[in-house]
Amino acid sequence: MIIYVATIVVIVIIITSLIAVFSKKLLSSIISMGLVSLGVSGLFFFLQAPDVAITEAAIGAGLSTAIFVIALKKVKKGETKDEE
Amino acid sequence: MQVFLQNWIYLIASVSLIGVGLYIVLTKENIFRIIVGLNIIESGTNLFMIAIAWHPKAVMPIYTATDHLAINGKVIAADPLPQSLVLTAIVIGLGTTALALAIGVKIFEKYGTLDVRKIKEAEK
Amino acid sequence: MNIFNNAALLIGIPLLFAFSIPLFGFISKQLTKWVTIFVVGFNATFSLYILLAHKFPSVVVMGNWVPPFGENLYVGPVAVFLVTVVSLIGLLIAIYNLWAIKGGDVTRFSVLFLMYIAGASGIILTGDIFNLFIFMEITEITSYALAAYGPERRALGGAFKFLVVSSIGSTLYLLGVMLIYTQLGTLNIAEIAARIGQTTPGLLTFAGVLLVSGLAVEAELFPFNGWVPDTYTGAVNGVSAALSGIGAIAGVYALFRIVMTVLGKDGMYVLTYGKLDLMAVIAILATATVVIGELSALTQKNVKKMLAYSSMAQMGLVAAGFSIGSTLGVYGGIFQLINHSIAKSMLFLIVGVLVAAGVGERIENFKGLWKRSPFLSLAFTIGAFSMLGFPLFAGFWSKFAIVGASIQRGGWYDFIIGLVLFASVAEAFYYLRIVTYIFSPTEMEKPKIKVNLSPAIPIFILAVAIVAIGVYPNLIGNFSMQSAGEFTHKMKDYVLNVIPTITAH
Amino acid sequence: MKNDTPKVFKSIFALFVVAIFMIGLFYAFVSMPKGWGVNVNNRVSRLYILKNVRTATKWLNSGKFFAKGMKPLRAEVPYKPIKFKKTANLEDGAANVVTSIVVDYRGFDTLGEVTVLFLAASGVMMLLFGKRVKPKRKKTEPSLIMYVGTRIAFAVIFLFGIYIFVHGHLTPGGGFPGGAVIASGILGLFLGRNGYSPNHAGLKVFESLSGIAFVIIGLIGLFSVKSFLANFLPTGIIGNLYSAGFISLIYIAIGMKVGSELAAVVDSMIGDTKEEWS
Repeated sequence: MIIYVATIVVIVIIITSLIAVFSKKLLSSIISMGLVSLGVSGLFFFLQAPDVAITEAAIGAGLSTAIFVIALKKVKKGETKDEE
Repeated sequence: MQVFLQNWIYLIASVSLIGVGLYIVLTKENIFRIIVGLNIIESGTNLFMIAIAWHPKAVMPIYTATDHLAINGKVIAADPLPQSLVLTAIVIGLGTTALALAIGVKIFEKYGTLDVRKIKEAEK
Repeated sequence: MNIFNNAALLIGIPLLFAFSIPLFGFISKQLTKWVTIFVVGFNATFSLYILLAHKFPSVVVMGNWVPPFGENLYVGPVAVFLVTVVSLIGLLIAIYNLWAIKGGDVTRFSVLFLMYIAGASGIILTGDIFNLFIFMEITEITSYALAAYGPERRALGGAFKFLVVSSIGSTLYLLGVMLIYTQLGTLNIAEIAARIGQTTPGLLTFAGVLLVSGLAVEAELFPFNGWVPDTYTGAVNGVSAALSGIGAIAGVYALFRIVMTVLGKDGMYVLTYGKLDLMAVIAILATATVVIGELSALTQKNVKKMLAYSSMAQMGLVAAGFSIGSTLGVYGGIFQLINHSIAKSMLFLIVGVLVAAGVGERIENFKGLWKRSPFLSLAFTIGAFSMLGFPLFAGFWSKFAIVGASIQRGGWYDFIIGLVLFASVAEAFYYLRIVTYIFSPTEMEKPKIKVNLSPAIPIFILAVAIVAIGVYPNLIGNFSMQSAGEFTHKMKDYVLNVIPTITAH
Repeated sequence: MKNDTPKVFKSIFALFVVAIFMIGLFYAFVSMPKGWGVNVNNRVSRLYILKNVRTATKWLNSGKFFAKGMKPLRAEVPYKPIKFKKTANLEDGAANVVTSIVVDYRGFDTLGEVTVLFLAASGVMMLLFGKRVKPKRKKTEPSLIMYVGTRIAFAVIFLFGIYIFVHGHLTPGGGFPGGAVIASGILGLFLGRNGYSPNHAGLKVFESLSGIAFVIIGLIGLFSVKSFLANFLPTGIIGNLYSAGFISLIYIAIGMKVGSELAAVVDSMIGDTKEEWS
């Protein structure tokens, strides 16, 4: 039953998004954002939207996260002490 | 159970993602974290738009897979219009993210911090 | 349905040149600014031609799919009039930028500035509710980038704030659009406007709240306008002028196109469908905007920040005028909107010239300006008088019209008279303070300010326009009256012009 | 927000806002069609799936399309069976209905979308504009395997990206994911060698020309079919590579544009610049 698989994916996505809220390190927050995008793109596939799934995987999960990490490398110093 | 899940699970997922993203934007002080929040909001919105286009018997709206997107004059495919709108929304989201990151990098170059409170103090 | 497909050039030509400006940039950076002037000039001429040759109301069909099946532009009285105003103000600011913008990536600045104007025109012209979202994104993305331009670091903070607020706003707008789509199954504004009564009231109420909160960001209404002071103050002055002169028009237009045409009922006074009358909500938000904006402007010592708060308050007045819901009220609102754009963009340009001449932005710096530059002092005074609604200046007539409309409506809408009076008194206080500073004598002799031709032309034209409208208000008033009807009589003036057969069964 | 607002209050306030928002959305969801209630036949998409907008237009012009009370008769637009690789000369030849909406029925949106991405890329380049400087940090040099591997991978990825957008009207995908795939190939090149820099002028020219091509395709429609962004080519047999009229042309332009644009964004993000104001 595909709906039960989708339910599991939804639970994983929500947990991952909560990691993005509570994680201390900025990098893990960004990675979990990418994972949320990836999970959502999986859900798009279950929802019979393959075009959107491909686009979300390539742009939302892939390139967006990559640009994020590149930008994070430029501001390496800003990462550590800002969150207390 | 199955009917309940089919009706609600995607809507619950999308609304929770939007809520989590909104919470991040409202509470966090780090500029990059705010951008993460915006991205999560966007994923939630996209999921919502696709979810309202789907019904449990839907097939992909592509003629390559099957000739029968309509049976007896009734369309059974998933609604392709919201899907095409989501394509647009994803690309717009990438543009906003890139621009926001560029502004964030620039802020770090000029203020030496990514903390919104410290930036406000530096302005006074 | 009149079809006038060539009006698609109003969007097509700016896009074509925006894509090719990087190529012009290889030749010379100065050339790219001239390309912007040329293209915006083309838009201004073409829309003026449509206005004067009376080619409207007509529909532009995109991709040969007639509405409500495809996308369309609607060239109605409002659209033509506002596009003309937007392109003319844009043209003047582009002429100013010729002198003001130097350093940094001028080529990309030209691209963004051109598309800011084209995006605002697109918001005004479009007849599709999702297409409106796209053009909103175009104007918003360009305005973040433009607001972040400049050597000063405070620009970045304002731009980022604007980005966060309006990204959330556009997400809310998108959710509202999709909620309406689930009910009616279409995205065409005309069809939605005709069939909005067929939706579930509860869902429609929430969708309306989402749409209003999304659009209120650009229209600068109260809980969503926290970005205004920072962004306006931080941006370079040409961009601040564009934000207040062009972005404000597009934002207010989008808000009331959705609230009055899409969600509104046809009638003597426009009310909205659903369990909540959004026009009354907007009246309350507008009141809060005016009060907060004026009170904050009173305390400012920085002229630019003061102009930003005043801009917020003026947008509140415009929204109050619209929210009366009668033709006369919308007329007052549109008239006030045009006057505000002209005067406020001129004031920002003057501040730009003064800052470049080393005068500074603080209010004390304006002391004895009369001796240093009579031209700028006079122009600033004209703008200030128009803002506070002094008789025989443009702003007077529009405030007068709003008061007249609220008297005509009666009921609890009478408080708008008090609101306009309060705004005028507060504005008189802080604008006249600057004017007295300008004309007060100083002991120290300071050098004269030399104004280049390129900034002088737009300031001069805008000042003349204010005086001309003040002396002969029908110059703008006739067009405003013509456009006001389109907002209040949505079936006759909007829906049936786009889909003529919708009521023929 | 004041600096000294305690964090707890801020969180509570945020939770409050989020809760109101979520309750409102759920309230709206209760009266919304979902799951089995979603009926595509009442939506405008039905016409796009059946590729039968022309009939609906005829009905509209004769006043038959809207019934009493302004209810549209979308569900009654007749269904003509479409056979993959057999049916010819449909009003829109793309086998992928999403593509036909994105490029043909709602092509103006896509033009706007391309513009948004172009403007965002322009904004990034304008903000990070300046003189290129050597990075202060010492970077670790990637190994030879990485260097050679990314170059070989680039060729494959590039080809895959081109496949995605050339087949956009037949299979899932299209200009935007294709361009993104190409850009990620270029990103691999950046990772493979320190100080790799693409040809900036080339990227700019490429980007501009593909954008101009899109608008010019639209203008050809305006002058030949009298409507901006109208299809002016024959649509062929559904499912063939050479079908669907101008859709593949537009998708090629979009793919090129998105690829070069995103590569330029990545390039200006990676490089360290020092701005100068004259």
